[in-house]
Amino acid sequence: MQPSSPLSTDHRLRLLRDMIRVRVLEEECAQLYGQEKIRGFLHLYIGEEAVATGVLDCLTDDDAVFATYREHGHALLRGMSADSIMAEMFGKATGCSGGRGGSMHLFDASLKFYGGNAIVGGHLPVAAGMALAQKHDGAGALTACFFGEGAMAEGEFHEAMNLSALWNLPVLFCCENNRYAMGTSLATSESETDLALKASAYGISAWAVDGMDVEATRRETERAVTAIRGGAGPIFLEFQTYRFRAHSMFDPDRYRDKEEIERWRQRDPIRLLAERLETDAGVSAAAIDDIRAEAAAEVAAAVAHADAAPLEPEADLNRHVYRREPT
Amino acid sequence: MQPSSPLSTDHRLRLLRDMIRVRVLEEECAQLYGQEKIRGFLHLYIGEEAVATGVLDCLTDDDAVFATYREHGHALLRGMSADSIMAEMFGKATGCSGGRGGSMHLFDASLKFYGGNAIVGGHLPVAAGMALAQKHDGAGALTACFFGEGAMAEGEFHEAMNLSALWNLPVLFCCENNRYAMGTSLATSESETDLALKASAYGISAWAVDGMDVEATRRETERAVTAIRGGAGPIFLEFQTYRFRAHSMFDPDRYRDKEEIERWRQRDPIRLLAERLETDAGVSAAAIDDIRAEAAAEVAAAVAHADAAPLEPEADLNRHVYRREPT
Amino acid sequence: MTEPTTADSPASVAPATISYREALREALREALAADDRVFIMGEDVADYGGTYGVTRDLHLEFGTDRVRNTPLSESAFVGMGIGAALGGMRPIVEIMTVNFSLLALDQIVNTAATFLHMSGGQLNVPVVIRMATGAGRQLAAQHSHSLEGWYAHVPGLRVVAPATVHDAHGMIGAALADPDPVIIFEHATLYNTTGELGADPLPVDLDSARLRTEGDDIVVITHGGCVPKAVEAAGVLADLGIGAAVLDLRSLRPLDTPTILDAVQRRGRALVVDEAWRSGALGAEISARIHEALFDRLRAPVGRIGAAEVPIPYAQHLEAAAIPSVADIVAGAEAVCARG
Amino acid sequence: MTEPTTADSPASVAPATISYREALREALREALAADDRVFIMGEDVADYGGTYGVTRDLHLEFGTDRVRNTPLSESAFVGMGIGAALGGMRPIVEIMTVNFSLLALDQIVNTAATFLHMSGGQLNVPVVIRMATGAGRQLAAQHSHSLEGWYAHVPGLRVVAPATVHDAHGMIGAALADPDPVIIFEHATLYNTTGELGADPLPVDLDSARLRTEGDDIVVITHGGCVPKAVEAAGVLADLGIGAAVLDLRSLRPLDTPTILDAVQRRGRALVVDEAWRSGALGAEISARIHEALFDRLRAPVGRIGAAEVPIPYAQHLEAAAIPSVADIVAGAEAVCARG
Ligand SMILES: Cc1ncc(C[n+]2csc(CCOP(=O)(O)OP(=O)(O)O)c2C)c(N)n1
Ligand SMILES: Cc1ncc(C[n+]2csc(CCOP(=O)(O)OP(=O)(O)O)c2C)c(N)n1
Ligand SMILES: [Mg+2]
Ligand SMILES: [Mg+2]
Repeated sequence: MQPSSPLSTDHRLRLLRDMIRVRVLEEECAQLYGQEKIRGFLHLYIGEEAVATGVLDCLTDDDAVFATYREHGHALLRGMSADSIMAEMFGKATGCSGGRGGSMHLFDASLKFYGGNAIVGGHLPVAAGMALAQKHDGAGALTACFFGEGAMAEGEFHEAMNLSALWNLPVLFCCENNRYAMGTSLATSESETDLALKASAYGISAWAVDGMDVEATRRETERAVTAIRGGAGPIFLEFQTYRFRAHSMFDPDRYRDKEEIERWRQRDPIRLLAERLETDAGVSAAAIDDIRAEAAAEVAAAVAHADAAPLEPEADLNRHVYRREPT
Repeated sequence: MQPSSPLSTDHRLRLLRDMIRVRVLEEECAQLYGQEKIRGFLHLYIGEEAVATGVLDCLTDDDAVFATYREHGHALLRGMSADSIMAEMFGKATGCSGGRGGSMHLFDASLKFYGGNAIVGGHLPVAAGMALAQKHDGAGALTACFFGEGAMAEGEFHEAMNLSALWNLPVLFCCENNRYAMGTSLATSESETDLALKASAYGISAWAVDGMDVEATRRETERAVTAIRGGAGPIFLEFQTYRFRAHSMFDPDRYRDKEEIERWRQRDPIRLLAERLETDAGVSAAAIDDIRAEAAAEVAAAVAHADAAPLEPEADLNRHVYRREPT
Repeated sequence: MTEPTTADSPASVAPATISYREALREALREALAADDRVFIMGEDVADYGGTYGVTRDLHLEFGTDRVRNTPLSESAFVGMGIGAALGGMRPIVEIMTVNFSLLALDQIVNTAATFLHMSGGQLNVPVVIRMATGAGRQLAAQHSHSLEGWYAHVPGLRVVAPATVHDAHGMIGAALADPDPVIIFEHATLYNTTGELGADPLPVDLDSARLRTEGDDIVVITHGGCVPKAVEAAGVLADLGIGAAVLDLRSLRPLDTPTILDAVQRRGRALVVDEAWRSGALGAEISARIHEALFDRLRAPVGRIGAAEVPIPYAQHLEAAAIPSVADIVAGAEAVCARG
Repeated sequence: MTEPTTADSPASVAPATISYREALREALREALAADDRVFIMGEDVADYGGTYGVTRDLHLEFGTDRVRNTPLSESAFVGMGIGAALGGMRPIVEIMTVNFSLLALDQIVNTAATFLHMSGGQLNVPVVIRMATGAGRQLAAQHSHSLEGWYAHVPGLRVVAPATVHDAHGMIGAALADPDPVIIFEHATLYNTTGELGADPLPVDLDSARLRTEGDDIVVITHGGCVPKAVEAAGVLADLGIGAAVLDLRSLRPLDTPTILDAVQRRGRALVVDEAWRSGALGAEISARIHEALFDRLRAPVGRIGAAEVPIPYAQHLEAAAIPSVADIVAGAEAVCARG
């Protein structure tokens, strides 16, 4: 067999496992939503796993990560335990935020994982500010900021891009272009649909990446991260991807046709990599099944944990509004 | 003498007169500010007159106009009387808004002159909405929206550009690039300083114009207006100009050097056209002096009017908060 | 402008029970049919049907120019609503949730609310802005706040909060007929509530408060999503021997002060209930007005219930604890009555 | 962290009279000198010196990385302040005028105020945001509003309004030392006021109200730009035989309720003065709290003065008529005292 990937088989298997862990976690979330164990808005990443997986694989512990409300995968791969994530979605005391945040607001300060942000576009300036602190610090860390293509119409995108470029900040802008913002297609939301072109109008490097191919997302992120650490300033990557599920559990998904979804499902990032691993690295289907089983066990344990976990006492409602409690 | 301009001498003289009227009005305003007859913020357009003059010369009565707080010239040339403008700046009852608006908020509904807007960038979406109404109306009117280059960093610029382009609205975006936003130079406010390039990232036509040459501003506006009326959608023009005075009467003007100002003064738009008219159309210096005298008389009359005008009665303070007065 | 009643029109079967959501949709449909200048604009108002399903399928009937999807650009599409209104149209702008309206607040406060005054009465802005508000759906701190009191602070705006199917329907038309900017707050928990509208609903005004239940001992003054809770609490209070009238403010700006004061004066006791954070909510204004006007007539100080002073949490029990409950209202009314 | 006093430092000549503007600048200078993590960010804070001249020349001393001019991008640079604070820095963000802060309100309300709670106590946001507020300079409706009551409504924010040179100086340091977001409101008419600071100014806290004048008959409760007016009014009232204490709130969130209630209880009479539009201003909250707590101790209902409910007009006489004046305060206090 020829090594057709610059990555070792182990590394590729790790990427596969990452994607599968996210997929399995979220498929369970969908079930749990049906059982009303998870409530509120729940946004699944299913179909888009290659993006977070490839990007996060290139970061160090010192880097910072900002994501949207579609962030369970990012949280898990950044290192948060499935227990903590699941308990948070259950609204339990052992959740990362004691149930105050829920599905849209996962945080872990120790992992420099800054949410879980549900104002579309709102976290871009915050991420740029983090990058400003990193630049001041001078230790070479960077900030990866995920957002959907829909966010690019917001003024906060524009302002954050301009300022990041102007001040040459170490931010990687990771646009998860899944073609829709809720029911609004890219063509009805952006006058210029070539998003990398649009971003390059801020005078920064920007390019498009196949967001269904985790080896591509990893490779291109590596390239970008290396450039940023070398002082190139912000870089914008457009990851072309697709969500297989509805926007949220409330979405009747009436704005796109089934064939389109089917076409994209053919490029399921997990299948794509699994097939390649079978073909060019001789990984057996059984080995992949094992990964799945492991992931299922991890998630099952998380559900059991979350189910058993206590609720935050109502008496603690008023905690965490101020770090210095008012006198 | 060769006709070196496609415009008739009469037309060129009209443009010259327009610029001189604005200049003379504003020079008087500066004096009046010193005398504390005009208060608050006063932003002079001196040096930039060729922009409003050329643009407004291309519009019809059905078109709509939005400007910034630096809008005395636009108001005058759109057809508001110097009396009404001056009285407004004096805070008098015969001012266009009974003194409620002041220098930054001149309005005339009958002339479709929609201010006088002092939130930088805030009027761009409003102008786009006006254009949406015009498009719905189908009568071929357009909206001209003036703003400074500083406004381009605001999110509202971005959102308004995208929506105007997406919906193919008849808006002429007139960027008055005078190189500074208060004390902030273009290079420290925009990562991409080629503003027409930046605007073209929205997928619209955009080009730069010599903003000190009124024949150029008129010609390029004509070109743009014709295209917009033909259905081209929004167009962005960058008028490269300069303010000879400080940002406002409060500004100590410590952020640019005198030579730079001097260099731009060499291209004073009034002198430029006056010299041309003398050289290639044989207009005498005396004829130009007459124009100046006429303008001075107009302004003197306006000052006399404003001085004599009554104050809005204090009892009317609460008027005009609602068109339908609360019961 | 009621459409001719036909057997297959849902609103025609009187007294039909319809949801608050449908009542809004029906009013929007009538408005679009009656006046070519009316159009709807907002995120996902077309195919998606609106985040709360209010505008569903209207685009099929009126086209996507009149039921117009916008990109994620709250400031621009609100500003464009203002501009289109100045240009002679009658825009109805939908903002998904009050938290997102902060992105458009500049347009609403600095432009829509000021233009008429700054122009000396020349330029009125007949824009209608609808948005969902409030908690109760476990959407956490970036989707659950109650900021209608902020809007009610701003001269130049009219602010209403329909709490019934009838008002949901009627306020759309009334808002469109109004020459000034009107902000309509729809509490997110009301969309699925139902009521009777009838074939020919009476027109409603935007200015008056209305009693929802009678009761001689105390008046509970509230609005929006707290109205059903207050009505339920009044039932409980009746069983406890306390007659509680519920006054639905309906209009948050201007406040219908005469009706408020009259209702309080008759009973000598009042409780104000507001889902916003207690400190600085609209409820404070109402309390202050009552004390100022009726100091000598009050049998007890006006009671006041608001949300806990925390960003609204996700977990069901914490969210429920953070906002006024039926039990809170009952206890609040009892406490006032116990005072005097 | 007071710098060593040297003969040429203006703050060193005690008791030197300096302006509110200079006091702020001096505190900023001290903060920049003391802590490398502190930086200033905002429109025209460098060469231009800040729209009200507060930061003038600090960039010459500390460089433009630490006194950092931003483009016109209120939402982004406030958001970046939040992000930099999360990243370990101590940003001081300047917004030119409260009206423009509406463009950044999403960042302040939806992010700065919620992060600590939504993250279960993990992420505090030590950002300081300064802005000018209020009318009195004929800047008309898009530059003159008083919205500090809005900010004071939001849990998660601390809101202060220094009214004296001493507080202007001390609150900068106290705000920087605070682990939570602090919003500092500087009334535009205060910048030129002067006072004594002394060589070693006492530290100030962010939480307490303070009496500015003594008086036994009534307490006038106010903040910011109305404090000097209230003090002047107290002088007039003294001549009329009415002893008016002036209580400067200093902290708008949290309110120092014990001090407020104590001051009212001693006198049995209170007048609240707030430059914001009367309806729904912070003054309403204060009035409501007092009535709730001291209903039986009040000799008269709490009086309340606010701005006329109009966008602030340009013309001098109209602007003056729109906002509370010394005469209004005198008349308001007399009216309360006449009641009981
Ligand atoms: C400011 C704001 N406006 C609207 C919404 C409602 N909303 C939530 S997600 C979403 C679509 C976002 O699309 P995109 O940025 O492409 O991300 P995706 O959901 O596709 O990952 C919208 C409109 C919001 N959360 N915030
Ligand atoms: C939203 C907002 N932020 C800040 C200001 C204060 N301000 C007034 S004018 C100005 C500079 C604007 O520069 P530019 O857009 O280039 O227009 P110019 O004044 O040069 O004509 C600033 C910062 C404002 N009025 N509005
Ligand atoms: Mg998307
Ligand atoms: Mg400029």
